[in-house]
Amino acid sequence: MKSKVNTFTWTIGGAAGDGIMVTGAMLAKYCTRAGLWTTDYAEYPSLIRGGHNVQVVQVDEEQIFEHDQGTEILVAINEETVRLHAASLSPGGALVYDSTRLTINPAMIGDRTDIVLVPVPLMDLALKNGGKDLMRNTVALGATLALLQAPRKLMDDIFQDTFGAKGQKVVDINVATCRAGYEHVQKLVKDFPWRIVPKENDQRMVIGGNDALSLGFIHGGLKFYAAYPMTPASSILISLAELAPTYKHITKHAEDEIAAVNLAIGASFAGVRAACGTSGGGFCLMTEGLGMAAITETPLVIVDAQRPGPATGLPTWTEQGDLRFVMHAGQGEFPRVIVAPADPTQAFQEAARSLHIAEHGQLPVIILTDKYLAESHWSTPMFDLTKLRVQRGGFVTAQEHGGGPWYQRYADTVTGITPRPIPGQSGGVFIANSDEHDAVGHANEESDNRVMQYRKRERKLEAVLSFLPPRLVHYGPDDADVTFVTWGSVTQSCKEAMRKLATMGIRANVLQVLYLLPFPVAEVQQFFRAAKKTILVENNGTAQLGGVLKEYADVTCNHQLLKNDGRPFWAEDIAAFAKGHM
Amino acid sequence: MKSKVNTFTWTIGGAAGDGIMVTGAMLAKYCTRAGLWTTDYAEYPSLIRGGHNVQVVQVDEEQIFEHDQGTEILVAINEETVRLHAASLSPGGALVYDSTRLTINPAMIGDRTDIVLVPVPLMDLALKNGGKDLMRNTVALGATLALLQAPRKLMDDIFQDTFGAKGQKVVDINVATCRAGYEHVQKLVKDFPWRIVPKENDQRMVIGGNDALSLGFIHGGLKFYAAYPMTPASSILISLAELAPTYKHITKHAEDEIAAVNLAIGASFAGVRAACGTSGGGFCLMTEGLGMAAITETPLVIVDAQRPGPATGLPTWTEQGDLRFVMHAGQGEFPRVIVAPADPTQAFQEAARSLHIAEHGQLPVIILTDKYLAESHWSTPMFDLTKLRVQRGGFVTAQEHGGGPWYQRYADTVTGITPRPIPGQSGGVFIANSDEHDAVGHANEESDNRVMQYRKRERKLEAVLSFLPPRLVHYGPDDADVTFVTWGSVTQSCKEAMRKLATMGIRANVLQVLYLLPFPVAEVQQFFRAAKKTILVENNGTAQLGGVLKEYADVTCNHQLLKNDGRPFWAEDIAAFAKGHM
Amino acid sequence: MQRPVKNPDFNSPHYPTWCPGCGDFGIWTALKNAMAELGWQPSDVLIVYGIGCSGNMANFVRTYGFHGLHGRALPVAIGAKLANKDLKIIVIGGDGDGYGEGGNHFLHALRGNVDITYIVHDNQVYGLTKGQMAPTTERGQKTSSTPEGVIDQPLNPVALAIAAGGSFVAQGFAGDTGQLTQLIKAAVDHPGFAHLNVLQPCVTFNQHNTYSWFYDRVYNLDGTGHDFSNKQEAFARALEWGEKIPTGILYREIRDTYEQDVPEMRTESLVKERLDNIDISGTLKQYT
Amino acid sequence: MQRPVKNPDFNSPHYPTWCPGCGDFGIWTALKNAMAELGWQPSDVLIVYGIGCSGNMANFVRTYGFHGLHGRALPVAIGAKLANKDLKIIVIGGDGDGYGEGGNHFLHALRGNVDITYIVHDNQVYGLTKGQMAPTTERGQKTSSTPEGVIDQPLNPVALAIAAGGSFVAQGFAGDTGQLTQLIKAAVDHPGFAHLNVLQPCVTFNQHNTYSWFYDRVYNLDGTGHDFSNKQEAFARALEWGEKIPTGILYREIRDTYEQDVPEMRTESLVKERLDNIDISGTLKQYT
Ligand SMILES: Cc1ncc(C[n+]2csc(CCOP(=O)(O)OP(=O)(O)O)c2C)c(N)n1
Ligand SMILES: Cc1ncc(C[n+]2csc(CCOP(=O)(O)OP(=O)(O)O)c2C)c(N)n1
Ligand code: SF4
Ligand code: SF4
Ligand SMILES: [Mg+2]
Ligand SMILES: [Mg+2]
Repeated sequence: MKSKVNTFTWTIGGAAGDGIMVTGAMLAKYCTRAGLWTTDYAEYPSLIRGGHNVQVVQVDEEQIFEHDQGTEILVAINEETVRLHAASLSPGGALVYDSTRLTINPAMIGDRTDIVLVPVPLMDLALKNGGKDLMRNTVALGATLALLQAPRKLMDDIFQDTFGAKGQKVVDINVATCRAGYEHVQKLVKDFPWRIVPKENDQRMVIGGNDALSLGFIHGGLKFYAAYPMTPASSILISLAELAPTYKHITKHAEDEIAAVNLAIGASFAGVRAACGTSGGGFCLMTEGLGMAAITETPLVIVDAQRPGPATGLPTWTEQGDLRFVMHAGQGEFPRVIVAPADPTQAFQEAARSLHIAEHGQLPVIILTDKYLAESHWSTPMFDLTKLRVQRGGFVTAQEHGGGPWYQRYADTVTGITPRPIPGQSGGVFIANSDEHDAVGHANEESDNRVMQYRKRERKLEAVLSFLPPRLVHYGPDDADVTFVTWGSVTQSCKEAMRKLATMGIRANVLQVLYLLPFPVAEVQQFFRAAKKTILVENNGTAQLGGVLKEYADVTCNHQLLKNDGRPFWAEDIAAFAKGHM
Repeated sequence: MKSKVNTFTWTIGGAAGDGIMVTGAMLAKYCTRAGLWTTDYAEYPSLIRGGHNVQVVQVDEEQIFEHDQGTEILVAINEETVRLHAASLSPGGALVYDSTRLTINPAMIGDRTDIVLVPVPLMDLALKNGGKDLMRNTVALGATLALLQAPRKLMDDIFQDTFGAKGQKVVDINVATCRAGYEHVQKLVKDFPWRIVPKENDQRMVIGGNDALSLGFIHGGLKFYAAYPMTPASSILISLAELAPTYKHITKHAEDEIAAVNLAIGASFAGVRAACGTSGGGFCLMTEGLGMAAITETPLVIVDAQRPGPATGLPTWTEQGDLRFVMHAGQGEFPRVIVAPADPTQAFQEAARSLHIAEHGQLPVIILTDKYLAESHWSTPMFDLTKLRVQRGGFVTAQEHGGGPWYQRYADTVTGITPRPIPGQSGGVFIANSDEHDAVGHANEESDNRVMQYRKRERKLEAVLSFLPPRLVHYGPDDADVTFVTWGSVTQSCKEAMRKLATMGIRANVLQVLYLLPFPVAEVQQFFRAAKKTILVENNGTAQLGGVLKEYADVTCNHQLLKNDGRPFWAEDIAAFAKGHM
Repeated sequence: MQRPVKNPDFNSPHYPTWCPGCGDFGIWTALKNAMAELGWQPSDVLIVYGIGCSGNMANFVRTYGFHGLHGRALPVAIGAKLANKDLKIIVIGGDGDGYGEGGNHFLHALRGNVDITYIVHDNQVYGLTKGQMAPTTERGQKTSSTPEGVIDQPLNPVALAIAAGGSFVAQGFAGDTGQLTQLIKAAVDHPGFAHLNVLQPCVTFNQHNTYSWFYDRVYNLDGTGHDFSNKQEAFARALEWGEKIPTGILYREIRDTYEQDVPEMRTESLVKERLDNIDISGTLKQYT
Repeated sequence: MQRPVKNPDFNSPHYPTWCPGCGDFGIWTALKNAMAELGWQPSDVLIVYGIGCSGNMANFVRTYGFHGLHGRALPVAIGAKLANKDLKIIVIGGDGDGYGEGGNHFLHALRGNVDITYIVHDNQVYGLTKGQMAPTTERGQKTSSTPEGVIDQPLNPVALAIAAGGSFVAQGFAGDTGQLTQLIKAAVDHPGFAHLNVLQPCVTFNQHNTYSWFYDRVYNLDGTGHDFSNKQEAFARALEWGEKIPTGILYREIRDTYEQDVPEMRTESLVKERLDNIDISGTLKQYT
């Protein structure tokens, strides 16, 4: 049984175009400023209008990783929300609905009598208080805070910080519409059992995977980002474009993904840190470029924000279906690094680090995320900006460069890494060649040269190890009875399941494979030797990590739990599965 | 020690543009008509002119699979050939060279005295007998036949059959230039130990992988082929284009590979058997289309003729670097069939079959070849045209179709395969949708529907098993002391190695994984249980099949022999490796 | 004999999910009207759709349909036409879809002249992905992917189509479904590749090129004495964008369709070919 | 001060492997001449090459080079220019490479107007892959991929470039290295994207568009009174192909380059930016 102070789930539903997403973000910010932890998640179809949108915000005093299936407050902007989600209300929970547009009858709520109906004329109050129709969401926010008996002042500060730049008028309208909802509900409901009691705490952010990743890129010295919009990667382009004037980098919305990857390679070749990003469909078009980055030894970072495939698939949903694809994408054989962050902090750190790895290792790095991580948000401790500061590397100085005529840019070296001049730098020149080439880059088809160059490239994977953090991340107690083995955003669900199991008295822990390539064979084997019972959890249908574990480390998990319907896991389901297999 | 009758290696070398390839083809045809077995192999750089080209023809009384390292006759059109290849001449072998252009000094041939120098004024004789300069190759052919004391008449017949359509004049010039070379050498060398003694035998062809594959497509009912030229796949497009008027299919040289795959999908959707082909770089651009064929359940065959990567790599050389790539190409998870023929007969059969599998299984089939198979030729028994004749399937008849308004083209079925109407057919309509969809093809994002459609697609892989031949092919004795485990064209090298080991008294056999997906797990495991010692042989650097064997079947070979310098294996090296590990 | 069809016969059970007021509604209406006026049955026609708000029309029209990849509708349609030349084929795409991601196919389809109709919803923005720059977005416009304003000069689809060898190039406006219906019919009737660029207000993400913006500018070429057989004149008209924007047929040229010039397509459709009597033994002989 | 450079200073140790008589030799010569006349040092310039006989030039010229993927030279070059606007960048490609595989990049580069020079070896055939149809191959030509003759209407690169918004569109001929040298210099001097289509005889695979075929047809626009600032006139000239084929500058328009309009590029090149003082704490605050 949940505590009723500072622990609840809040859900809002409406049509696409109703603008509900912003509301959840505001509530999450509120709770985070109130010293609590939040996570939120949104579902929406690949339509601009008409489809059903829903957003869930989970709040807790402890750090949480995933939202629950049930909800304590449901805000219904339209009737469909009531029909679809009323059943998920906890006993005693509240249904806040727009009484300007809706009348609730018992059938709509499955004849439930154990919930509180909270009619609020959302639209009326919005319009009356100077807002446009989308401001009904702000009324709902006020209503929510009133239910939770939470101080309004904290919200007003947020309005000030968020809209201050747009002028006092905008702030005032927000404050007024929020207050209208607040006061309306204060009169209506007095003793709602769930409450917010603000706490003192360290400053935290509410941030999503894509924004964290974008900021990681900037912190890591990104100067060039090329992309073609594709859900769920689009917002990286958009955030970076917005921040371009501040941090003086360039974003380029390219004509297609082929251009995007080649643009990034060109910029990187010219000497800046560069990346590109897309989802699986666009990644298909980048695979040839990936190989070119490898053979020309040009640093490159590619983000693949996964969504369910094949083809257009389920554009606005989540899946981990591309692991094997990105591991093997591109003709021929060449080294690459693959990292799959699980949460905003990792997204930030690994994005920053990816630029370092790519530049120093002169090879492609792929950051594998998914819609769940990309577009959900979590209360997150402030990023440590003293870490992962830019250190350039892999360049030849003007002195070392030599007068030419040629520079041996692809000469063999112990590490496989050969320093490169910036094109335009006075001295010997070289050719970056997508053909197999000799030391200065001229096409060369000799057997010995080919083998040398292949080995030089492969060898860099060892050198790169020194730039990597531990490739496995463990969460929870060492001596657990059950271990969840997973990767990417599913780690969040597993961590939440671990929390849930702890309350049932089951000791669980989580093993996240953070770096998929170079695969941490020895570390995995060591971990598996110690683990009592392992459960593989993946958001796909074919257990791709499972196959990799077998192929590389010769280990197999005792059980596996897969899901590939476009939805992230429910921590409850993972916990129940584990319990059922104890 | 080789027998000297009907067993020899012949090598010719010249610059790109010297037109040497045709000569080897003629010699192979000659020997095959003479009742012998041949195989030939060519090396040439990615240049139109100037680079060094070499072609080897191997001849034997028994069926052979690969050429040897040494040669008995070397025809040198230019000096570079002498410098590069004289060392490979067997003691007693002959160096035929163009005395119009070359003078041989001892240094050029490494001071060898154990070889016969055969100066022939190739160019002079060509011009004198009415030919242009490229006809010097025909003079060389005559010289070769004279050395081997082989009847000229058989060659004259070949000229007649090959050039008859171009007019008697062309035939006559060929006959005359060939005779000139013949008579010149007849006077010069009398007792060359290697000889051709024609035998009676079944009719055989000399055919390469690409031509065999193209003919398999035609036999299998191909009506549409789209491609963008890329070595070593280009000649499929060219052969099919040449044969279009005869067999009434269409070939389309598309603007790029993305167009090629989408054109093939469109044609297939419209109801004809369709394919496209490329090498790895172009395959990159087809990967998104691959997934679309899968989700729309449109039959599709793609040929990936591998060459060494990454990127442009070594365009005219050979490698097996794309196995894992084609296994996992495309975002998301979907079923596909992958077949890797080893020789022209398999290329023919599996090309024909691929169209059957794709059409009946309504899924994509990938044919994985490589430059060695695609562009080398082997004496090959006549294809059995009574087998693999077209049987259409997977369509709904006009009666079954129903009047509409909608046809449930994606309704779930036991096998996962749902019959489809040809668009334009009167009756209920449907949408082929790259979005996840419901039974009539409308976009559908529901969880249950997604899972149902995913499973329906995956289930087809089981249904498809009934269309497949045995997925493993064994060669040699059952109770061998050593087994080569391999795939694709390397099978040829392994078979040749097996022949060589037999002469050393070592019993070897070969296991070819013909179908890589669906992977024959049980068959592989059974085979490995019986095998004494296994050696994995792959033409790549990372043992990709080895990884697949481990992942899918949990088996590991005792040893592995890899090569990735762009050259095919030498059977001698494989045999020696095996011997060294006995 | 099948009964005559009307616009609603082409409706699917799903009512469009476009934003109220979206120009896509006008194109949807005109398309169905045109098909009805042409007397087509739903099963006579294949519509190939790209990915975008435009392509979402796949769910709202009842005919055979193929909802392909973003940017790749054209080659699917061309492949289908080459396989079955008797099939009526229309392609629906977006400006991002067709001129951005799919620009290369557009370029080459114009030269190829396969007999299909290509209707592009030119809303000068990426609708479905929520408002990024499209190839036709005007310079200086602020979009989510170009918050500091678009730098590239906009692509002029009709001028490009004329220069690239298009045999039928027309422009319609989603706000004039009457004219648009007639243009679709003319495009369909044209023997060869017909390109119809439709000016389509996106009420959600393009606040610049609105209905009223267009109403102030569009004029019908029909009646102006425009000679659409004159390439120079057509090009001059095509360049008009600003005060005046032409609609109607800009350029038309009757030349062989691709199908007419493929020897293998001269007789019946490939899809009707028998496959049970193939005999390659003649070709095999050449290898002996 | 560096010493003055001459054509041979741009030679690599590898002498070209093109077929004797190939038009690529003329372009190679003109390119080196132009760079020498411009006073460039080999290390001042980046040449980005596509894949083809044309792109093989990567092995024969001494400057910084990037030999990219088939069809993808342009985006690499544009990326490099945006990263380092001080770098002089020339792109060398083939007609298959640039107008076929890479057509979409060409289309959008013209609009974007990044300040680079694009030289296309237009030999109307695929040379390196041995003689298949190119987008510029004339109708009816028999090539290995079209043994029954090309059906598609050939692409007219210069007409297309003008229509797509190119700010500098010129045509040269590999048989006139003098003029070609001057055209390359003019293209390089043009502020913005300069497109130079070079008519290039392929002596091995194109027996139709030979040197003499061109000598009979090409004429220099310079001196004809052609007004290259007039788009209509330029378009009319661009369409000429047959009896007369124009060489010289067809169209030129001075407008902002892409670089000039990117606020982040107004000061120094990105590649010169310091990276050790990045501080995102201000942005982080907005998330609290
Ligand atoms: C390969 C690929 N890249 C990107 C996307 C994402 N995407 C879907 S629709 C769209 C753009 C839509 O714009 P437009 O084509 O103009 O159509 P509209 O929505 O405006 O009608 C994009 C970028 C995709 N589905 N596939
Ligand atoms: C993705 C990809 N597709 C195809 C090829 C094969 N290929 C190499 S060069 C070439 C065409 C060359 O023609 P063009 O660009 O006109 O150059 P040219 O040789 O005539 O100078 C092709 C198709 C490739 N390297 N990569
Ligand atoms: S976003 Fe624009 S194009 Fe898309 S449905 Fe809405 S108004 Fe129409
Ligand atoms: S094939 Fe043609 S383009 Fe290539 S080098 Fe020879 S002549 Fe030149
Ligand atoms: Mg659009
Ligand atoms: Mg060319």
